[in-house]
Amino acid sequence: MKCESVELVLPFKAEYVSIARLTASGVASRVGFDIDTIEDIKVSISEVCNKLVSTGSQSAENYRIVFKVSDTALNVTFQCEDHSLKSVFDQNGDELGISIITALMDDIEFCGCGSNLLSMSKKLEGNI
Amino acid sequence: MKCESVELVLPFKAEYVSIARLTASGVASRVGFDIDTIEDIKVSISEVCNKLVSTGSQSAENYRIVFKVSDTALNVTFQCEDHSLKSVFDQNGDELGISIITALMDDIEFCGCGSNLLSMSKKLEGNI
Amino acid sequence: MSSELKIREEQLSDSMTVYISGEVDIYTSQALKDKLYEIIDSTPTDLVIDCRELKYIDSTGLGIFVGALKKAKQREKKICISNLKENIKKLFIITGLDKLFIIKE
Amino acid sequence: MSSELKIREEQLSDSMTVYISGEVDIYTSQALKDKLYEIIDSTPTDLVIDCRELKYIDSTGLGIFVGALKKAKQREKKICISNLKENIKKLFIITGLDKLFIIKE
Ligand SMILES: Nc1ncnc2c1ncn2[C@@H]1O[C@H](COP(=O)(O)OP(=O)(O)O)[C@@H](O)[C@H]1O
Ligand SMILES: Nc1ncnc2c1ncn2[C@@H]1O[C@H](COP(=O)(O)OP(=O)(O)O)[C@@H](O)[C@H]1O
Repeated sequence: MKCESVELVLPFKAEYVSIARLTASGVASRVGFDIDTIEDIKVSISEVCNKLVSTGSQSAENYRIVFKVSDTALNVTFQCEDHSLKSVFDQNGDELGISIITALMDDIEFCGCGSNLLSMSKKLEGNI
Repeated sequence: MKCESVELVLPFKAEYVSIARLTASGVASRVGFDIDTIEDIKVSISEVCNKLVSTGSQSAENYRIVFKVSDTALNVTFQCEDHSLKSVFDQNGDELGISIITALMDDIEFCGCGSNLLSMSKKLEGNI
Repeated sequence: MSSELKIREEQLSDSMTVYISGEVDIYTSQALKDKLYEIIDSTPTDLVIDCRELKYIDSTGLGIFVGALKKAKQREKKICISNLKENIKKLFIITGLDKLFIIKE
Repeated sequence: MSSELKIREEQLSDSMTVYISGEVDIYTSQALKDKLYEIIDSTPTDLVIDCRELKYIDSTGLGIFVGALKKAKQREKKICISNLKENIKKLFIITGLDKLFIIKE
Protein backbone atom coordinates (compact mmCIF):
# COMPACT_ATOMS: atom_id res chain seq x y z
CA MET A 1 0.00 0.00 0.00
CA LYS A 2 1.20 3.43 -0.95
CA CYS A 3 2.25 5.76 1.85
CA GLU A 4 4.00 8.93 0.77
CA SER A 5 4.32 12.17 2.62
CA VAL A 6 4.59 15.82 1.75
CA GLU A 7 5.54 18.35 4.39
CA LEU A 8 5.02 22.08 4.44
CA VAL A 9 6.58 24.40 7.03
CA LEU A 10 5.01 27.85 7.35
CA PRO A 11 5.62 30.93 9.51
CA PHE A 12 2.93 31.89 12.04
CA LYS A 13 1.62 34.61 9.73
CA ALA A 14 -1.76 35.18 8.12
CA GLU A 15 -0.28 35.91 4.70
CA TYR A 16 1.10 32.37 4.39
CA VAL A 17 -2.15 30.49 4.96
CA SER A 18 -3.01 30.72 1.26
CA ILE A 19 0.17 28.73 0.56
CA ALA A 20 -1.18 25.91 2.72
CA ARG A 21 -4.26 25.89 0.49
CA LEU A 22 -2.24 25.78 -2.73
CA THR A 23 -0.07 22.95 -1.47
CA ALA A 24 -3.12 21.14 -0.12
CA SER A 25 -4.92 21.37 -3.44
CA GLY A 26 -1.91 19.84 -5.18
CA VAL A 27 -1.63 16.97 -2.74
CA ALA A 28 -5.38 16.33 -2.66
CA SER A 29 -5.60 16.21 -6.43
CA ARG A 30 -2.73 13.68 -6.45
CA VAL A 31 -4.72 11.48 -4.05
CA GLY A 32 -7.55 11.62 -6.55
CA PHE A 33 -10.23 13.70 -4.84
CA ASP A 34 -12.79 15.53 -6.98
CA ILE A 35 -12.81 19.33 -7.15
CA ASP A 36 -15.52 19.79 -4.50
CA THR A 37 -13.76 17.58 -2.00
CA ILE A 38 -10.48 19.39 -2.69
CA GLU A 39 -12.24 22.64 -1.76
CA ASP A 40 -13.50 21.04 1.46
CA ILE A 41 -9.99 19.89 2.34
CA LYS A 42 -8.56 23.34 1.58
CA VAL A 43 -11.00 25.14 3.85
CA SER A 44 -10.53 22.59 6.65
CA ILE A 45 -6.77 22.98 6.55
CA SER A 46 -7.12 26.76 6.47
CA GLU A 47 -9.31 26.69 9.58
CA VAL A 48 -6.55 24.98 11.53
CA CYS A 49 -3.92 27.36 10.13
CA ASN A 50 -6.16 30.33 11.07
CA LYS A 51 -6.36 29.06 14.63
CA LEU A 52 -2.60 28.56 14.85
CA VAL A 53 -1.81 31.92 13.28
CA SER A 54 -4.27 33.81 15.53
CA THR A 55 -2.92 32.13 18.63
CA GLY A 56 0.70 32.47 17.59
CA SER A 57 3.63 31.03 19.44
CA GLN A 58 6.06 32.47 21.93
CA SER A 59 8.84 30.05 21.19
CA ALA A 60 8.38 28.69 17.66
CA GLU A 61 8.57 30.59 14.41
CA ASN A 62 7.00 27.93 12.25
CA TYR A 63 4.47 25.16 12.25
CA ARG A 64 4.50 22.10 10.07
CA ILE A 65 1.75 20.47 8.04
CA VAL A 66 2.37 16.81 7.19
CA PHE A 67 0.25 15.40 4.37
CA LYS A 68 0.19 11.59 4.28
CA VAL A 69 -0.99 10.19 1.00
CA SER A 70 -2.20 6.62 0.79
CA ASP A 71 -4.28 4.78 -1.82
CA THR A 72 -7.46 5.38 0.11
CA ALA A 73 -7.06 8.57 2.12
CA LEU A 74 -5.30 11.80 2.84
CA ASN A 75 -4.18 12.41 6.41
CA VAL A 76 -3.15 15.89 7.47
CA THR A 77 -1.25 16.44 10.72
CA PHE A 78 -0.29 19.80 12.21
CA GLN A 79 2.87 19.92 14.27
CA CYS A 80 4.74 22.53 16.25
CA GLU A 81 7.74 22.41 18.54
CA ASP A 82 5.93 24.79 20.90
CA HIS A 83 4.18 22.24 23.13
CA SER A 84 2.15 24.93 24.90
CA LEU A 85 0.03 25.15 21.75
CA LYS A 86 -1.68 21.87 22.54
CA SER A 87 -4.55 23.62 24.27
CA VAL A 88 -5.29 25.81 21.28
CA PHE A 89 -7.97 23.62 19.83
CA ASP A 90 -10.09 22.67 22.82
CA GLN A 91 -11.03 26.25 23.61
CA ASN A 92 -14.53 27.42 22.97
CA GLY A 93 -15.35 30.58 21.07
CA ASP A 94 -14.30 29.38 17.67
CA GLU A 95 -17.42 27.40 16.85
CA LEU A 96 -17.42 28.36 13.18
CA GLY A 97 -13.97 26.96 12.45
CA ILE A 98 -14.39 23.77 14.43
CA SER A 99 -17.88 23.12 13.07
CA ILE A 100 -16.53 23.44 9.52
CA ILE A 101 -13.71 20.97 10.13
CA THR A 102 -15.90 18.40 11.86
CA ALA A 103 -18.48 18.57 9.08
CA LEU A 104 -16.04 18.32 6.20
CA MET A 105 -13.33 15.92 7.38
CA ASP A 106 -13.72 12.25 8.28
CA ASP A 107 -11.65 11.93 11.44
CA ILE A 108 -10.29 14.64 13.65
CA GLU A 109 -7.92 13.91 16.46
CA PHE A 110 -6.81 16.54 18.93
CA CYS A 111 -3.44 14.98 19.60
CA GLY A 112 -1.52 14.95 22.80
CA CYS A 113 1.61 13.17 21.63
CA GLY A 114 4.93 14.88 21.03
CA SER A 115 4.71 17.87 18.75
CA ASN A 116 1.47 16.79 17.08
CA LEU A 117 -1.34 19.30 17.57
CA LEU A 118 -4.15 18.04 15.40
CA SER A 119 -4.61 15.28 12.88
CA MET A 120 -7.45 14.89 10.40
CA SER A 121 -8.24 12.59 7.51
CA LYS A 122 -10.34 12.46 4.41
CA LYS A 123 -11.19 9.10 2.88
CA LEU A 124 -11.18 8.64 -0.84
CA GLU A 125 -13.99 6.07 -0.95
CA GLY A 126 -17.37 7.69 -1.29
CA ASN A 127 -15.72 10.42 -3.31
CA ILE A 128 -15.51 8.44 -6.51
CA MET B 1 14.53 43.44 7.01
CA LYS B 2 12.04 40.65 6.52
CA CYS B 3 13.37 37.11 6.32
CA GLU B 4 10.79 34.36 6.46
CA SER B 5 11.02 30.84 5.24
CA VAL B 6 8.68 28.25 3.83
CA GLU B 7 9.80 24.66 3.45
CA LEU B 8 8.40 21.91 1.29
CA VAL B 9 9.44 18.28 1.56
CA LEU B 10 8.57 16.06 -1.41
CA PRO B 11 9.10 12.41 -2.35
CA PHE B 12 11.45 11.61 -5.23
CA LYS B 13 8.50 11.07 -7.57
CA ALA B 14 7.47 12.75 -10.79
CA GLU B 15 3.84 13.12 -9.73
CA TYR B 16 4.79 15.47 -6.88
CA VAL B 17 6.69 18.04 -8.94
CA SER B 18 3.47 19.91 -9.71
CA ILE B 19 3.07 20.47 -5.95
CA ALA B 20 6.42 22.27 -5.92
CA ARG B 21 5.01 24.57 -8.60
CA LEU B 22 1.82 25.28 -6.67
CA THR B 23 3.72 26.05 -3.47
CA ALA B 24 6.24 28.13 -5.41
CA SER B 25 3.52 30.20 -7.03
CA GLY B 26 2.04 30.96 -3.61
CA VAL B 27 5.37 31.98 -2.11
CA ALA B 28 6.40 34.01 -5.16
CA SER B 29 3.13 35.91 -5.20
CA ARG B 30 3.64 36.72 -1.50
CA VAL B 31 7.05 38.18 -2.33
CA GLY B 32 5.30 40.38 -4.85
CA PHE B 33 6.46 39.08 -8.22
CA ASP B 34 4.27 39.67 -11.27
CA ILE B 35 2.54 36.78 -13.01
CA ASP B 36 5.20 36.34 -15.71
CA THR B 37 8.03 36.21 -13.20
CA ILE B 38 6.05 33.74 -11.10
CA GLU B 39 5.85 31.48 -14.16
CA ASP B 40 9.63 31.80 -14.65
CA ILE B 41 10.23 30.85 -11.02
CA LYS B 42 7.84 27.88 -11.30
CA VAL B 43 9.57 26.45 -14.35
CA SER B 44 13.04 26.98 -12.85
CA ILE B 45 12.07 25.15 -9.68
CA SER B 46 10.50 22.36 -11.70
CA GLU B 47 13.70 21.92 -13.70
CA VAL B 48 15.64 21.23 -10.52
CA CYS B 49 12.91 18.90 -9.24
CA ASN B 50 12.93 17.06 -12.58
CA LYS B 51 16.66 16.51 -12.30
CA LEU B 52 16.37 15.25 -8.71
CA VAL B 53 13.43 12.99 -9.50
CA SER B 54 15.09 11.50 -12.60
CA THR B 55 18.31 10.84 -10.72
CA GLY B 56 16.55 9.55 -7.63
CA SER B 57 18.28 8.63 -4.42
CA GLN B 58 19.45 5.33 -2.98
CA SER B 59 19.27 6.44 0.64
CA ALA B 60 16.77 9.30 0.94
CA GLU B 61 13.05 9.20 0.32
CA ASN B 62 12.53 12.93 0.18
CA TYR B 63 14.16 16.16 -0.83
CA ARG B 64 13.48 19.55 0.67
CA ILE B 65 12.88 22.92 -0.99
CA VAL B 66 13.52 25.92 1.26
CA PHE B 67 11.99 29.19 0.09
CA LYS B 68 13.51 32.25 1.76
CA VAL B 69 11.39 35.36 1.46
CA SER B 70 12.93 38.78 1.99
CA ASP B 71 11.74 42.26 1.03
CA THR B 72 13.82 42.24 -2.12
CA ALA B 73 14.21 38.65 -3.26
CA LEU B 74 13.17 35.03 -3.19
CA ASN B 75 15.89 32.46 -2.55
CA VAL B 76 15.18 28.81 -3.25
CA THR B 77 17.49 26.10 -1.89
CA PHE B 78 17.23 22.38 -2.61
CA GLN B 79 18.44 20.03 0.10
CA CYS B 80 18.77 16.31 0.52
CA GLU B 81 20.29 14.11 3.17
CA ASP B 82 21.74 11.94 0.43
CA HIS B 83 25.10 13.64 -0.05
CA SER B 84 25.92 11.57 -3.13
CA LEU B 85 23.41 13.73 -5.02
CA LYS B 86 25.81 16.65 -5.09
CA SER B 87 27.16 15.67 -8.47
CA VAL B 88 23.72 15.63 -10.06
CA PHE B 89 23.86 19.13 -11.38
CA ASP B 90 27.29 19.34 -12.93
CA GLN B 91 26.62 16.56 -15.39
CA ASN B 92 26.23 17.39 -19.04
CA GLY B 93 23.38 16.08 -21.14
CA ASP B 94 20.64 18.15 -19.58
CA GLU B 95 21.36 21.35 -21.47
CA LEU B 96 17.72 22.32 -21.79
CA GLY B 97 16.99 22.31 -18.05
CA ILE B 98 20.17 24.10 -17.02
CA SER B 99 19.87 26.69 -19.80
CA ILE B 100 16.34 27.50 -18.65
CA ILE B 101 17.39 27.99 -15.03
CA THR B 102 20.40 30.13 -15.86
CA ALA B 103 18.36 32.34 -18.17
CA LEU B 104 15.44 32.83 -15.80
CA MET B 105 16.99 33.06 -12.33
CA ASP B 106 19.39 35.71 -11.02
CA ASP B 107 21.96 33.65 -9.12
CA ILE B 108 22.53 29.95 -9.21
CA GLU B 109 24.89 28.26 -6.86
CA PHE B 110 25.77 24.60 -7.11
CA CYS B 111 26.40 24.11 -3.43
CA GLY B 112 28.88 21.85 -1.81
CA CYS B 113 28.06 22.48 1.82
CA GLY B 114 26.17 20.04 4.04
CA SER B 115 22.94 18.85 2.54
CA ASN B 116 22.50 21.80 0.19
CA LEU B 117 22.41 20.78 -3.47
CA LEU B 118 21.54 23.93 -5.33
CA SER B 119 20.53 27.44 -4.42
CA MET B 120 19.01 30.05 -6.69
CA SER B 121 17.55 33.52 -6.29
CA LYS B 122 15.23 35.90 -8.03
CA LYS B 123 15.43 39.60 -7.21
CA LEU B 124 12.30 41.65 -6.89
CA GLU B 125 13.77 44.89 -8.21
CA GLY B 126 13.39 45.20 -11.93
CA ASN B 127 10.17 43.27 -11.68
CA ILE B 128 8.06 46.17 -10.48
CA MET C 1 -3.04 31.71 -8.59
CA SER C 2 -3.71 33.01 -5.12
CA SER C 3 -6.45 35.38 -6.19
CA GLU C 4 -6.61 38.49 -4.07
CA LEU C 5 -9.81 39.94 -2.72
CA LYS C 6 -11.64 42.58 -4.74
CA ILE C 7 -14.72 44.47 -3.61
CA ARG C 8 -16.91 46.52 -5.95
CA GLU C 9 -20.12 48.36 -5.05
CA GLU C 10 -23.14 49.35 -7.11
CA GLN C 11 -25.84 51.62 -5.65
CA LEU C 12 -29.34 51.06 -7.02
CA SER C 13 -32.39 53.05 -5.90
CA ASP C 14 -33.66 50.41 -3.47
CA SER C 15 -30.49 48.49 -2.63
CA MET C 16 -26.74 48.55 -2.59
CA THR C 17 -25.01 45.58 -4.22
CA VAL C 18 -21.54 44.66 -3.05
CA TYR C 19 -19.67 42.31 -5.38
CA ILE C 20 -16.99 40.28 -3.61
CA SER C 21 -14.50 38.50 -5.82
CA GLY C 22 -11.45 36.38 -5.09
CA GLU C 23 -10.55 34.85 -1.76
CA VAL C 24 -11.60 35.93 1.73
CA ASP C 25 -9.23 34.37 4.21
CA ILE C 26 -7.51 35.35 7.44
CA TYR C 27 -5.17 37.64 5.50
CA THR C 28 -7.67 39.44 3.28
CA SER C 29 -10.61 39.50 5.68
CA GLN C 30 -9.73 42.73 7.46
CA ALA C 31 -10.13 44.60 4.17
CA LEU C 32 -13.57 43.02 3.70
CA LYS C 33 -14.62 43.96 7.24
CA ASP C 34 -13.52 47.59 6.86
CA LYS C 35 -15.26 47.94 3.52
CA LEU C 36 -18.51 46.20 4.51
CA TYR C 37 -18.84 48.13 7.77
CA GLU C 38 -18.13 51.41 5.99
CA ILE C 39 -20.81 50.63 3.39
CA ILE C 40 -23.37 49.74 6.07
CA ASP C 41 -22.62 53.00 7.86
CA SER C 42 -22.88 55.17 4.78
CA THR C 43 -25.66 53.55 2.76
CA PRO C 44 -29.36 54.18 3.50
CA THR C 45 -30.65 51.11 1.61
CA ASP C 46 -30.63 47.35 2.16
CA LEU C 47 -27.55 45.39 1.12
CA VAL C 48 -27.07 42.61 -1.43
CA ILE C 49 -23.75 40.78 -1.18
CA ASP C 50 -23.19 39.20 -4.57
CA CYS C 51 -20.82 36.23 -4.31
CA ARG C 52 -20.76 34.99 -7.92
CA GLU C 53 -17.05 35.80 -8.11
CA LEU C 54 -16.24 34.67 -4.57
CA LYS C 55 -13.93 31.69 -4.94
CA TYR C 56 -13.06 31.01 -1.33
CA ILE C 57 -14.25 32.00 2.12
CA ASP C 58 -13.57 30.51 5.54
CA SER C 59 -14.79 31.12 9.09
CA THR C 60 -12.92 34.42 9.25
CA GLY C 61 -15.01 35.75 6.39
CA LEU C 62 -18.24 34.16 7.63
CA GLY C 63 -17.67 35.85 11.00
CA ILE C 64 -17.42 39.17 9.23
CA PHE C 65 -20.71 38.54 7.42
CA VAL C 66 -22.31 37.87 10.84
CA GLY C 67 -20.78 41.03 12.27
CA ALA C 68 -22.03 43.00 9.28
CA LEU C 69 -25.50 41.53 9.72
CA LYS C 70 -25.60 42.61 13.37
CA LYS C 71 -24.51 46.10 12.40
CA ALA C 72 -27.09 46.24 9.61
CA LYS C 73 -29.89 45.06 11.95
CA GLN C 74 -29.06 47.86 14.40
CA ARG C 75 -29.69 50.25 11.50
CA GLU C 76 -32.83 48.31 10.47
CA LYS C 77 -31.34 47.23 7.17
CA LYS C 78 -31.44 43.78 5.60
CA ILE C 79 -28.53 41.84 4.13
CA CYS C 80 -29.19 39.42 1.32
CA ILE C 81 -26.47 37.08 0.07
CA SER C 82 -26.76 36.02 -3.55
CA ASN C 83 -25.15 33.69 -6.10
CA LEU C 84 -23.17 31.56 -3.66
CA LYS C 85 -21.17 28.74 -5.23
CA GLU C 86 -22.23 25.30 -3.99
CA ASN C 87 -19.10 24.79 -1.91
CA ILE C 88 -19.58 28.05 -0.11
CA LYS C 89 -23.32 27.56 0.38
CA LYS C 90 -22.38 24.29 2.09
CA LEU C 91 -20.34 26.31 4.62
CA PHE C 92 -23.38 28.50 5.38
CA ILE C 93 -25.47 25.37 5.98
CA ILE C 94 -22.81 23.64 8.12
CA THR C 95 -22.47 26.69 10.36
CA GLY C 96 -26.20 27.41 10.49
CA LEU C 97 -25.66 30.84 8.96
CA ASP C 98 -28.14 29.96 6.18
CA LYS C 99 -30.86 30.60 8.79
CA LEU C 100 -29.45 34.01 9.74
CA PHE C 101 -29.17 35.45 6.25
CA ILE C 102 -31.54 35.80 3.33
CA ILE C 103 -29.84 33.61 0.74
CA LYS C 104 -30.86 34.00 -2.89
CA GLU C 105 -29.88 31.98 -5.95
CA MET D 1 -5.71 23.64 -9.88
CA SER D 2 -3.02 21.32 -11.17
CA SER D 3 -4.48 21.07 -14.65
CA GLU D 4 -3.86 17.73 -16.27
CA LEU D 5 -2.66 17.30 -19.82
CA LYS D 6 -5.24 16.90 -22.59
CA ILE D 7 -4.46 16.17 -26.22
CA ARG D 8 -6.99 16.53 -29.05
CA GLU D 9 -6.35 15.98 -32.75
CA GLU D 10 -8.04 17.38 -35.84
CA GLN D 11 -7.19 16.04 -39.30
CA LEU D 12 -7.51 18.54 -42.14
CA SER D 13 -6.79 17.73 -45.78
CA ASP D 14 -3.29 19.21 -45.79
CA SER D 15 -2.31 19.04 -42.11
CA MET D 16 -3.01 17.42 -38.80
CA THR D 17 -3.55 19.82 -35.88
CA VAL D 18 -2.77 18.57 -32.38
CA TYR D 19 -4.21 20.72 -29.60
CA ILE D 20 -2.28 20.40 -26.34
CA SER D 21 -3.97 21.79 -23.26
CA GLY D 22 -2.99 21.88 -19.60
CA GLU D 23 0.45 21.17 -18.19
CA VAL D 24 3.28 19.17 -19.72
CA ASP D 25 5.70 18.26 -16.97
CA ILE D 26 7.85 15.31 -15.98
CA TYR D 27 4.73 13.43 -14.86
CA THR D 28 2.47 14.06 -17.85
CA SER D 29 5.12 14.13 -20.57
CA GLN D 30 5.19 10.41 -21.31
CA ALA D 31 1.56 10.60 -22.42
CA LEU D 32 2.44 13.48 -24.74
CA LYS D 33 5.39 11.55 -26.19
CA ASP D 34 3.33 8.42 -26.84
CA LYS D 35 0.54 10.39 -28.46
CA LEU D 36 2.74 12.65 -30.62
CA TYR D 37 4.90 9.77 -31.84
CA GLU D 38 1.81 7.71 -32.65
CA ILE D 39 0.33 10.62 -34.61
CA ILE D 40 3.57 11.14 -36.57
CA ASP D 41 3.68 7.45 -37.43
CA SER D 42 0.08 7.25 -38.56
CA THR D 43 -0.52 10.60 -40.26
CA PRO D 44 0.57 11.30 -43.84
CA THR D 45 0.40 15.11 -43.56
CA ASP D 46 2.47 17.82 -41.85
CA LEU D 47 1.76 18.59 -38.19
CA VAL D 48 0.56 21.72 -36.43
CA ILE D 49 0.93 21.68 -32.66
CA ASP D 50 -1.52 24.26 -31.34
CA CYS D 51 -0.51 25.50 -27.90
CA ARG D 52 -3.22 28.09 -27.18
CA GLU D 53 -4.40 26.01 -24.22
CA LEU D 54 -0.93 24.96 -23.11
CA LYS D 55 -0.43 26.50 -19.67
CA TYR D 56 2.90 25.04 -18.71
CA ILE D 57 5.77 23.18 -20.30
CA ASP D 58 9.31 22.52 -19.12
CA SER D 59 12.43 20.92 -20.59
CA THR D 60 10.84 17.48 -20.41
CA GLY D 61 8.14 18.59 -22.80
CA LEU D 62 10.49 20.60 -25.00
CA GLY D 63 12.69 17.52 -25.34
CA ILE D 64 9.68 15.59 -26.57
CA PHE D 65 8.95 18.26 -29.17
CA VAL D 66 12.56 17.90 -30.37
CA GLY D 67 12.23 14.13 -30.47
CA ALA D 68 8.98 14.46 -32.41
CA LEU D 69 10.64 16.84 -34.87
CA LYS D 70 13.45 14.36 -35.52
CA LYS D 71 10.93 11.61 -36.10
CA ALA D 72 8.88 13.85 -38.40
CA LYS D 73 11.96 14.85 -40.43
CA GLN D 74 12.81 11.18 -40.99
CA ARG D 75 9.37 10.88 -42.57
CA GLU D 76 9.82 14.17 -44.46
CA LYS D 77 7.07 15.92 -42.57
CA LYS D 78 7.14 19.38 -41.06
CA ILE D 79 6.09 20.41 -37.54
CA CYS D 80 4.72 23.86 -36.96
CA ILE D 81 4.08 25.16 -33.44
CA SER D 82 1.36 27.78 -33.11
CA ASN D 83 -0.23 30.09 -30.55
CA LEU D 84 2.46 29.85 -27.89
CA LYS D 85 1.87 31.95 -24.78
CA GLU D 86 4.61 34.54 -24.22
CA ASN D 87 6.09 32.70 -21.24
CA ILE D 88 6.41 29.50 -23.20
CA LYS D 89 7.74 31.23 -26.32
CA LYS D 90 10.45 32.63 -24.05
CA LEU D 91 11.49 29.05 -23.20
CA PHE D 92 11.81 28.24 -26.93
CA ILE D 93 14.04 31.29 -27.38
CA ILE D 94 16.18 30.58 -24.30
CA THR D 95 16.83 27.03 -25.43
CA GLY D 96 17.33 27.93 -29.09
CA LEU D 97 14.44 25.71 -30.12
CA ASP D 98 12.80 28.68 -31.86
CA LYS D 99 15.35 28.13 -34.63
CA LEU D 100 14.53 24.43 -34.95
CA PHE D 101 10.77 24.74 -35.26
CA ILE D 102 8.48 26.79 -37.47
CA ILE D 103 6.76 28.98 -34.88
CA LYS D 104 3.55 30.76 -35.88
CA GLU D 105 1.49 33.32 -33.99
N1 LIG E 1 -22.74 30.19 14.56
C1 LIG E 1 -22.88 31.52 14.81
N2 LIG E 1 -24.11 32.07 14.73
C2 LIG E 1 -24.26 33.37 14.97
N3 LIG E 1 -23.25 34.21 15.25
C3 LIG E 1 -22.00 33.72 15.33
C4 LIG E 1 -21.75 32.38 15.11
N4 LIG E 1 -20.41 32.19 15.26
C5 LIG E 1 -19.87 33.37 15.52
N5 LIG E 1 -20.81 34.32 15.58
C6 LIG E 1 -20.62 35.75 15.82
O1 LIG E 1 -20.09 36.38 14.67
C7 LIG E 1 -19.67 37.67 15.05
C8 LIG E 1 -18.56 38.20 14.20
O2 LIG E 1 -17.33 38.13 14.84
P1 LIG E 1 -16.11 39.05 14.44
O3 LIG E 1 -15.61 38.57 13.11
O4 LIG E 1 -15.14 39.00 15.55
O5 LIG E 1 -16.72 40.52 14.23
P2 LIG E 1 -16.81 41.68 15.34
O6 LIG E 1 -15.45 41.82 15.95
O7 LIG E 1 -17.23 42.90 14.56
O8 LIG E 1 -17.86 41.26 16.34
C9 LIG E 1 -19.31 37.56 16.52
O9 LIG E 1 -20.16 38.42 17.23
C10 LIG E 1 -19.60 36.09 16.87
O10 LIG E 1 -20.11 35.94 18.15
N1 LIG F 1 19.10 22.39 -27.35
C1 LIG F 1 18.80 21.32 -28.08
N2 LIG F 1 18.72 21.41 -29.44
C2 LIG F 1 18.41 20.34 -30.15
N3 LIG F 1 18.11 19.13 -29.61
C3 LIG F 1 18.18 18.97 -28.31
C4 LIG F 1 18.51 20.04 -27.45
N4 LIG F 1 18.47 19.56 -26.16
C5 LIG F 1 18.12 18.29 -26.23
N5 LIG F 1 17.94 17.89 -27.50
C6 LIG F 1 17.52 16.57 -27.99
O1 LIG F 1 16.13 16.39 -27.78
C7 LIG F 1 15.85 15.02 -28.01
C8 LIG F 1 14.66 14.55 -27.20
O2 LIG F 1 15.07 13.81 -26.12
P1 LIG F 1 14.12 12.75 -25.42
O3 LIG F 1 13.05 13.51 -24.71
O4 LIG F 1 14.97 11.87 -24.58
O5 LIG F 1 13.42 11.95 -26.65
P2 LIG F 1 13.91 10.56 -27.30
O6 LIG F 1 14.16 9.61 -26.17
O7 LIG F 1 12.78 10.15 -28.19
O8 LIG F 1 15.16 10.88 -28.08
C9 LIG F 1 17.14 14.30 -27.70
O9 LIG F 1 17.57 13.64 -28.86
C10 LIG F 1 18.12 15.39 -27.28
O10 LIG F 1 19.41 15.14 -27.69
